[in-house]
Amino acid sequence: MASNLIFQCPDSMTDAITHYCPGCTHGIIHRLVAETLDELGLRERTVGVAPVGCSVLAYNYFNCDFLEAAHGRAPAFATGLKRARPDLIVFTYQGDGDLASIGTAEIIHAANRGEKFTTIFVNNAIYGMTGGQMAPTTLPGQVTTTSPFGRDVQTCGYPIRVRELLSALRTPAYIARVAVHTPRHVIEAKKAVRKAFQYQVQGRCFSLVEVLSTCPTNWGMTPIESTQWVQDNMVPYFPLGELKVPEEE
Amino acid sequence: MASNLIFQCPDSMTDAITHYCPGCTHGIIHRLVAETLDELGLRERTVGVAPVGCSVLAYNYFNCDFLEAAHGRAPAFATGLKRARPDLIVFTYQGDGDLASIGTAEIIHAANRGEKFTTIFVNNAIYGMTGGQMAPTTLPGQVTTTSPFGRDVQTCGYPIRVRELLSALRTPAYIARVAVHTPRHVIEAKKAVRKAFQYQVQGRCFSLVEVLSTCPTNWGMTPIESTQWVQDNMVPYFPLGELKVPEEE
Amino acid sequence: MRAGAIHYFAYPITPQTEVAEYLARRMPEVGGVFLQAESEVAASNMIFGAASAGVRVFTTSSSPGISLMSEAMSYIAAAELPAVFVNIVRNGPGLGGILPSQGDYFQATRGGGHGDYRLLVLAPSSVQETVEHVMLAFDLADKYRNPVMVLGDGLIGQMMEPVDFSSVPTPHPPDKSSWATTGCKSRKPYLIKTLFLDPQQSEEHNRKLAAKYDEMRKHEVRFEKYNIDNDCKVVIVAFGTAARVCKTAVDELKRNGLRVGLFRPISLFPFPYEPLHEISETGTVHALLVVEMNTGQMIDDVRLAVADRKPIAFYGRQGGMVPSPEEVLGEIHQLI
Amino acid sequence: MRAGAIHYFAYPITPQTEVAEYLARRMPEVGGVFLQAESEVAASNMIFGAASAGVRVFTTSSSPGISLMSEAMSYIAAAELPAVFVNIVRNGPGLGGILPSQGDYFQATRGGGHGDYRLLVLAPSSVQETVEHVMLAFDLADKYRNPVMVLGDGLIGQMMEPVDFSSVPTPHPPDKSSWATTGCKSRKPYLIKTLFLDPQQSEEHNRKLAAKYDEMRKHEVRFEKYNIDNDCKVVIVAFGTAARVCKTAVDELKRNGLRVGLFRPISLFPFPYEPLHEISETGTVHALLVVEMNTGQMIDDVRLAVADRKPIAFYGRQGGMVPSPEEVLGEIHQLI
Amino acid sequence: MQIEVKFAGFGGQGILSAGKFLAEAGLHEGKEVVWIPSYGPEMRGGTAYCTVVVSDHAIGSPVINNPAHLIAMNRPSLEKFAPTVKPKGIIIVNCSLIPITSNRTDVTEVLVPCNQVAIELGNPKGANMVALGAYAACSKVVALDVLEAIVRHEFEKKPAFIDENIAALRRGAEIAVEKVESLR
Amino acid sequence: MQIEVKFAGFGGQGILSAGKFLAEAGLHEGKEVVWIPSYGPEMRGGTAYCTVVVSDHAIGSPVINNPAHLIAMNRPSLEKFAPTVKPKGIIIVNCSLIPITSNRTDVTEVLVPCNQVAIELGNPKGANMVALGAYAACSKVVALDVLEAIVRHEFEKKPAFIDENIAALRRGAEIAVEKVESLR
Amino acid sequence: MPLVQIEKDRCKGCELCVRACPQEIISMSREINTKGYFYAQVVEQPRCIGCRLCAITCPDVAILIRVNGVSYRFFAY
Amino acid sequence: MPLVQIEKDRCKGCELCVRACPQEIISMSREINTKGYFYAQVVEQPRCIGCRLCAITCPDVAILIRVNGVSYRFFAY
Ligand SMILES: Cc1ncc(C[n+]2csc(CCOP(=O)(O)OP(=O)(O)O)c2C)c(N)n1
Ligand SMILES: Cc1ncc(C[n+]2csc(CCOP(=O)(O)OP(=O)(O)O)c2C)c(N)n1
Ligand code: SF4
Ligand code: SF4
Ligand code: SF4
Ligand code: SF4
Ligand code: SF4
Ligand code: SF4
Ligand SMILES: [Mg+2]
Ligand SMILES: [Mg+2]
Repeated sequence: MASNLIFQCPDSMTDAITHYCPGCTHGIIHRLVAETLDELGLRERTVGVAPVGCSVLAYNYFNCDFLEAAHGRAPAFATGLKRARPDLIVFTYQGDGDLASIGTAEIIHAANRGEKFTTIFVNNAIYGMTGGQMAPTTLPGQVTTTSPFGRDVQTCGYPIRVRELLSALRTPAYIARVAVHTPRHVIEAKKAVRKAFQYQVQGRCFSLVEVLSTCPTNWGMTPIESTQWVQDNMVPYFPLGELKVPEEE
Repeated sequence: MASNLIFQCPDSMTDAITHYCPGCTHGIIHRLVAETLDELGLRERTVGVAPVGCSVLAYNYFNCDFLEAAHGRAPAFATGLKRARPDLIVFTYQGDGDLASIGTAEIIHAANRGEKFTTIFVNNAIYGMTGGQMAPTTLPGQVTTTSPFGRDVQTCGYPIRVRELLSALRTPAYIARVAVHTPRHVIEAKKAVRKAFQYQVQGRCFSLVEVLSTCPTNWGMTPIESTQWVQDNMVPYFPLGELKVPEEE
Repeated sequence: MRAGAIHYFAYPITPQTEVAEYLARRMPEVGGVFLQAESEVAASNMIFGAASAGVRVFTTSSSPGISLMSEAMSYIAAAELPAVFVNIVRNGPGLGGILPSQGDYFQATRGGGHGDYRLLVLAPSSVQETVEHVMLAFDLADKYRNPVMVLGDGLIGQMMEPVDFSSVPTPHPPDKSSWATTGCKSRKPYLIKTLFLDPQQSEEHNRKLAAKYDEMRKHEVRFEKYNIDNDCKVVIVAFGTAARVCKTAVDELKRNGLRVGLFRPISLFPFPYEPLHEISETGTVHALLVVEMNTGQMIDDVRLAVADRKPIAFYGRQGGMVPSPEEVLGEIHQLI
Repeated sequence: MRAGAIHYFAYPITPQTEVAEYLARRMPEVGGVFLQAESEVAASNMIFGAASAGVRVFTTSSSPGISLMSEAMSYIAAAELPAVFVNIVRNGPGLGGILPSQGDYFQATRGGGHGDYRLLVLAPSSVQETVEHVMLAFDLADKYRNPVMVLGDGLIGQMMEPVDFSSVPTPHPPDKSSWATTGCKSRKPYLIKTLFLDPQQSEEHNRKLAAKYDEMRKHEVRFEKYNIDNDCKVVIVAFGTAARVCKTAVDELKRNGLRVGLFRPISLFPFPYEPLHEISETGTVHALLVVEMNTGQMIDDVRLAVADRKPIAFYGRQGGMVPSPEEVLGEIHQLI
Repeated sequence: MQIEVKFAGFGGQGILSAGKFLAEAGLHEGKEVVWIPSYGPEMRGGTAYCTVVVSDHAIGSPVINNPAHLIAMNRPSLEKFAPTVKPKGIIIVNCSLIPITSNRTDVTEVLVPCNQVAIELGNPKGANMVALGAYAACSKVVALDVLEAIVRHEFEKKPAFIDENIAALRRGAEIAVEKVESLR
Repeated sequence: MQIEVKFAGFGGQGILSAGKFLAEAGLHEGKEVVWIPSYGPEMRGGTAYCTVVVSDHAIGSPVINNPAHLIAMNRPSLEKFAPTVKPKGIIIVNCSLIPITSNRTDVTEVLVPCNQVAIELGNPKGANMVALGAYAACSKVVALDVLEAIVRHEFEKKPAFIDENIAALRRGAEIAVEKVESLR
Repeated sequence: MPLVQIEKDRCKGCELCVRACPQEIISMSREINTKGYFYAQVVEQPRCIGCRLCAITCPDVAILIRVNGVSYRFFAY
Repeated sequence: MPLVQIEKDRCKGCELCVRACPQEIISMSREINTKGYFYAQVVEQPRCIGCRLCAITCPDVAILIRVNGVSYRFFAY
């Protein structure tokens, strides 16, 4: 009897070894997107938009057309691209510094215009690439290089919940938050990513999946500790689940 | 018996005749702010920040220190100013193009950091100064020079409700929406403006009052028709009232 | 044809609105997209995204808005994508005003964004030429895969002048299938990026860009000589609106029997150094007069062309003031 | 003293982080505010707001971030406010990389924002000098009420070198009560603005700014002559890191008995045209060599200084490559 | 022949559109034409003006310091621009809002109560058209019926405005003719 | 005297901090010192290196194409930089991860199994310290006890790290001394 | 008795005060002011109740109100 | 019987798979790979139930799983 592969690298991924740190869940999130492109047969008509952040090199790992945007501007890029070629499947992959700080205006307006692309929003509560500065999503009390005594909500405010913020817009959209720190969460996350792309394929709406991710390096933890930290600290502040589905309209 | 003034120009206003079009309610909103500064005795320690928009010349009408910000950046200005001199009373006065379009990131982050200044947000559903282009707050179907067939929610999305969007942030704030199209509404508006400044005086929180305003010129209506349009079209989409008060926390 | 369609993303700013609306209305083959962006930053990055798909793109703005686009311009040049920027310059710096100015000459020809890149810059001096330059800009942008800027000013921007469309070249968008990111069906994935972590590769990329700019210097120099012949005593150098004003002055001088010519750079980058140099070497020329609507920017390029073999005088107006022919005459009389 | 406190607003970007942290840690009188902004656009406008209150302000960034600040820079210059910008230049254009470069010379000296304004630009070539320049920048910014840029590069930015703080000048913030917007108690309201709708006023304002830049040209020219004497055969012109490399080359040449000097512009605006011109006039000098970490930007200024009386050679590395002393030696040998 | 005319008044008086109509009419008559607003709609209030140049040959400098003709719709405009008008020029003064005259003796100065006339015609916004009609009649730069055609074309989509604006043009022209004759 | 040393390996191996310790030690000994990372933390993975220059006099060009010494922590680094080392230089090879040698006969090449040693010491992240200790012992650019003092200072706030890192330094030094002697 | 003064040359003729007045005693003049606007006028001053609604609604601070007797400069409306 | 293959040189030693495996049959080697990481190994292959949790959680696609018999390449997890 032949031996069958039941798990392997998706076609939509190259076999390059990523530059991500050991245990960094950027890698899992990449795979979920790639599997979805495979499963929905979208690879050949997909264009990905990379952010500036640790995932700036995402294009080395995805086996489809890719663009590299300016820091925070991926949603504007994707808007231009998708408006020019509505037949393409377009997604942006953005970190929390990229999307929730410098790129705030771009994501809000893309979501509000109902641009028909998909955003994978990787929230690791820190600026990974630049060495661990405070992000808009850094938790209260969390130590970073620019909040050495822990984020002080009196001077820096509370972390921004992107899912909730975007859901406050009236334009129909699919907006969900998931996590990938345990296999069970990965399985849930996959469903959300799939749904997000399906809405795009149907030309329905803007879709965004916020994924709680780890940054063992800048959190100063082991990968295992990091996943625990997601569970203990991030999930309570950033509740998981869908907050907005276009069917509501 | 001496004759007493019961209504006159507030001390915090100069007696220059404004450049605003006849019936434009920017003038009323100016007066409400100036009266508040008078009443709370703040004039001499207040610095206003003017936007770029029809109210760019606000500084000609206020009798206090004033800055003129770059388009959309008044909240960043105010942040710098207030952080440097927390003893000052700082307010920004911004239009909907300024605040809700180009300046989206700045207002969201200022609100989220809980900057202790006050924003008067004048929502007239259009870009007044540049001649009537579509604003993020332009109503569905509303005709503007860049939406000649009426705002199409399929391609431009629904109008942004700034009050609701900012209220989705977790950081305590005072956020209210008022209107000035009838005397009764002006009276309510005044209360909200006063409260907003009071919170600042107490060093409590960020405060923002969204004021529904008219633009007879670019709406192509008489002033009276404009006030009716506010009532019939804006108020239903932009409900009035406080949405967030710091006491909740 | 999709590739012929023109996609336009912009944010309102006076005085570009008129031009934008005019161009959008008149450009014959518009079958593309118009979208009002939330800011100039977004508009310029939408341009970037759409250009990646191989469609023709342009945006229009005015000085402060152009400053906000400078990051994206640098990126677009680095990514070697064709895109057209129209800057209807207004008086600055800062918010300034909405009056005509030439204060963005340096920004257009040398600065703006970070890094070693250049925009190809065209400076029309009439409404007719503006329309022609925009069409030409699309072709040049495609040819060099580099952003092209049309540098007008508020006066040209708001002037109403008849336009003859028969002389506007028809566009020839080239085939972009060798790089446009439109899905990797039956080919390898394409990648459009500007990150070069390896210094060797980065240096190579810089040199490739530099070589392209050299090509432009060879092939895209454009200028106009007006009333320049072998016995000119003074040569005026001016571009755009200032040149138009100077033409009237030159006509007037001619009527009075004075031999003064006008040299009008049309491409500001590449600047017509050689032709201007040659003219300045003419024996009869004993001085040049640079006229600009700023405090002296193009004069650097004139000096680079002429070295200091001939004296170079400057006349400038600022703040939205346009020099009048009479003022130019006055300056000339001082030189003769 | 409040006015002595330094307020710092910035957005993270490599390779400025080190400098920022270093300066913030070491600057003795820091009693001010540090706030991480949501973007460079915001950071530069926070600077603007805080500067209006009369406090000393600075921000640090690197190339792409500086592009995003260019609108604000133009505004700050127009509003005549003192502010310090540190640009730790990285290789570009676009995202480029994080390696040292001098690709932003044009942007710093002539472009960036829109309109007729200039930054005063200082280019240190060691960590020590960087610290000194930043302190000097605060004083110059206050003196001229104009933004001052310290233009470093990733190499200086990331280099660890001992610093002698005793030679760092103590700051002398002037009294700003005649314009700082701190509430109008017992005086007329102050207004800080950049809008000038009236062309006369706008022109006046432009001329006022231009006069200030002329003042800088008179008083703020800074440069270093290294091994330049009356019998130099070749003069190298280089700034920042490139100059440091060239010094090693000059030392080496000296050991070999070759008479080569180095001219290092320290103020890039105002550029030391006069002193360089004089040196180039020295009889023994038969060529100049410009060394830059870009494809040739400062060379324009060198040519403006020298005209074409002496041949000017260029050696450039790009993309984060730093020329080595050996390469410079090679170039010199070709010239001698 | 080249004629330059400056329309000046305050924002909201329809200065720019009156100038535009004149320019369109010139174009329609086969002339070279340039229309330059002093500034766009970015600012309201304050003084607004536009310059229209109508010429038989290509137009050089669009910068006109000394126009041949001036239409002054409010007092500051008259004070500012009257001294710049070329000798033998024409000045139309909206005497509804301007209690003074230019004091120039080397020009033809025609006083037209534009606002009053417009109010009388039941079209208070039509003062600019009254002025334009008066100007066309005095200067003969373009024919009145060409102007009328332009008005018809411009208001194609708002036919209600056509008649009242044409009435304003005509009334303005009539008054001007009377006044000019009385000046003789 | 001026000594240039290049530390090279991949991101995460502690290359930059090992170099920093060396530079700090040089400073502490009153020398002129320059430490230049190849790039900052913006990118992880890939090859990372830093250059440290320690000198008795002011340091000119910080650009060192031909270092006197090299510490190669992984194979690509050795392949890339070994040919650039000056004759009579020193190359420390982390033979835990590098199965080859430089093939150069004009330099002193010392093979140190840094990772193994670190693992044996129960401090798998300490491979960089092993290498640093080995290097200091071979080159004598700085004294071992000065390095130890720097380590103490740097980990002031994390005292748990002090002992294990000093142990790694010492063990590296011991091995190097043995190896160098065996080379004689 | 309250006295309402409308400053003729500040008025831009928007008519908001006309609509606001509960006593319907404000109307627009048939004359224009120096800016060319028909301006607002109080036509039946004696019927004025001093409610200030006209002033509250005027965008151009063109209306001034006086009374004889006690009054408060800072009123909470 | 499911066969789990861990590619030694792709593994970065994060140990997430070790924690994920319900059968507790993955552990870290005492050797390092060419990148210097202790890599993961399946130590009791026969007890593997083919649940794929290890692979699902591996950030580096270092794990490949085979079974004998019918299987689906696209599985909805
Ligand atoms: C205009 C600009 N500003 C700043 C940077 C520097 N920068 C690069 S990535 C980054 C933030 C990365 O954080 P995040 O988006 O959260 O991604 P992560 O690395 O955490 O995945 C910053 C600030 C830049 N490249 N460009
Ligand atoms: C960077 C920049 N972009 C665009 C403009 C042009 N501009 C001036 S005001 C304005 C919008 C005004 O609309 P809004 O903020 O709604 O104010 P309103 O005039 O309606 O009160 C725009 C786009 C500018 N001055 N600067
Ligand atoms: S720095 Fe953080 S986010 Fe970036 S690759 Fe490493 S662990 Fe992942
Ligand atoms: S254009 Fe609109 S917003 Fe601006 S002053 Fe006129 S009516 Fe008011
Ligand atoms: S105070 Fe009241 S009653 Fe008197 S005029 Fe004004 S609105 Fe009318
Ligand atoms: S509300 Fe004011 S501006 Fe309007 S008509 Fe009345 S008095 Fe005049
Ligand atoms: S498939 Fe399941 S049982 Fe088998 S090794 Fe992986 S996690 Fe363990
Ligand atoms: S999860 Fe993957 S990378 Fe991590 S230890 Fe297991 S096999 Fe290695
Ligand atoms: Mg992050
Ligand atoms: Mg508005």
